[in-house]
Amino acid sequence: MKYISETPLDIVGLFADAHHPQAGAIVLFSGEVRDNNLGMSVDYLEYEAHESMASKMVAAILNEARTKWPLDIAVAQHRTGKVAVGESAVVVITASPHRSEAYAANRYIIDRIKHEVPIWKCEYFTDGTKKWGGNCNCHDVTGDVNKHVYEFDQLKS
Amino acid sequence: MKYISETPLDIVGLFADAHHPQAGAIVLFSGEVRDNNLGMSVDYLEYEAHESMASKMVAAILNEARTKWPLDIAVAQHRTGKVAVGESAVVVITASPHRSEAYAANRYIIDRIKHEVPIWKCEYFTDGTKKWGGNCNCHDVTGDVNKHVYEFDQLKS
Amino acid sequence: MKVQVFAALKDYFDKEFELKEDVDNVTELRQYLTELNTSAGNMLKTCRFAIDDEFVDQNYQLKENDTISVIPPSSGG
Amino acid sequence: MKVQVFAALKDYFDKEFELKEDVDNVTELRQYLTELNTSAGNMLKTCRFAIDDEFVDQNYQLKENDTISVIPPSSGG
Repeated sequence: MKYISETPLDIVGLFADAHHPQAGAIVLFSGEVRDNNLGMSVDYLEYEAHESMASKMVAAILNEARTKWPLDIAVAQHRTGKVAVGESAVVVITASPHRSEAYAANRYIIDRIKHEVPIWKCEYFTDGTKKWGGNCNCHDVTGDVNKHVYEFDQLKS
Repeated sequence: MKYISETPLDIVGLFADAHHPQAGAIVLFSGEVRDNNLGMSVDYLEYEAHESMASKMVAAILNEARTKWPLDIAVAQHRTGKVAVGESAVVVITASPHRSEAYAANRYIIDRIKHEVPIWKCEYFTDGTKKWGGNCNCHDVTGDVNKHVYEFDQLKS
Repeated sequence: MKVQVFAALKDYFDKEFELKEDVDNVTELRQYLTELNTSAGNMLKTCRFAIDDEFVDQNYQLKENDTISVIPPSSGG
Repeated sequence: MKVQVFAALKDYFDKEFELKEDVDNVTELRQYLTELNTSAGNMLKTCRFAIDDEFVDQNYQLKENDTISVIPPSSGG
């Protein structure tokens, strides 16, 4: 499994492979580039990764999700390089016998990828400026760069 | 938009249409036929609908979801007729600027479809027997056929 | 008045049939159907009734040209 | 010892450079980099450090052949 991809994510192909005779529920999340952010018009994004480290971390997160929920499928792939508006930057697919677990695991995986995995975006705006970031700022709240505030923790599920 | 379909759901086509320049998060749920249920080996399912009523109700549920969350996309389609193991019986796609709303709306829509919309499944097992059901049994808990226990209500989100 | 039944109810009644008897409202219709086939009684208790694609309540006064749908609990998805 | 920086840190340092100075541990490396370019100081406070694809803590003793990655907070997704 390829976790980091320099080429456009093949969501259709990944979804086509994500079927399992015991999985009654499949949840797919696609994080796509919006045409605006913080009131500015976005031209495109560029993602950079510490690739070897990011690959290992995504694999570990998927494994941890499998220990928490009975998943038949758990895949994730993050794009690097230039990503156009409307293109997918990250995809997460989970499948389980019942839907509650597939949704919960899917949120868990994307939250952890966004907060922890060494991947960074740089926004290029149509006015020619650029901006690194949309960083995880959890340390402002937790006082520790290793402690994050996850959305999935704020749900009872 | 077609909400009830006698032919296989074109998930790839529906997903391909579900992009929006302001949507940063797309969540797709596919409910697929498992090869087993209640310890029995499933051959296939057959879904029946009160079609005109089911179509109107799915449309109304999607509209209600749009009033609750800022959705750029909200589509749902349910299959009728014979559905093989591994095929999709229902698909829900939601898209919003941020992911929390897309997940929440997706769960809301599938929960309401499953509990409320006049669609019924009949399971055909490999031993030749059949069984209607997997019914919504919420009335056992709520004492009212119009009151349901939704998964989405049990989440804080 | 016409009656349409769905799903498991088809094991107990014709899918669609004409009702000549004198039933005034939904409560009476449920009673009538239960007498017609007592083994469907438990199922009928959990059913809702609809006319012209809209649910109607127990007191809805049935009219001669109504087509009434008997709707068991949903099991879609 | 080699230092690799990522993302916004590349606006302040070379992407990869050799470090000849005598820094013993991660805390000292952070101080050294802050002195090298004070405007990166706030950012460096929020960075983590990794060697061989594993995060290391403040007290990790740096070795001569280490390649150390300076990892800003993630902004993937």
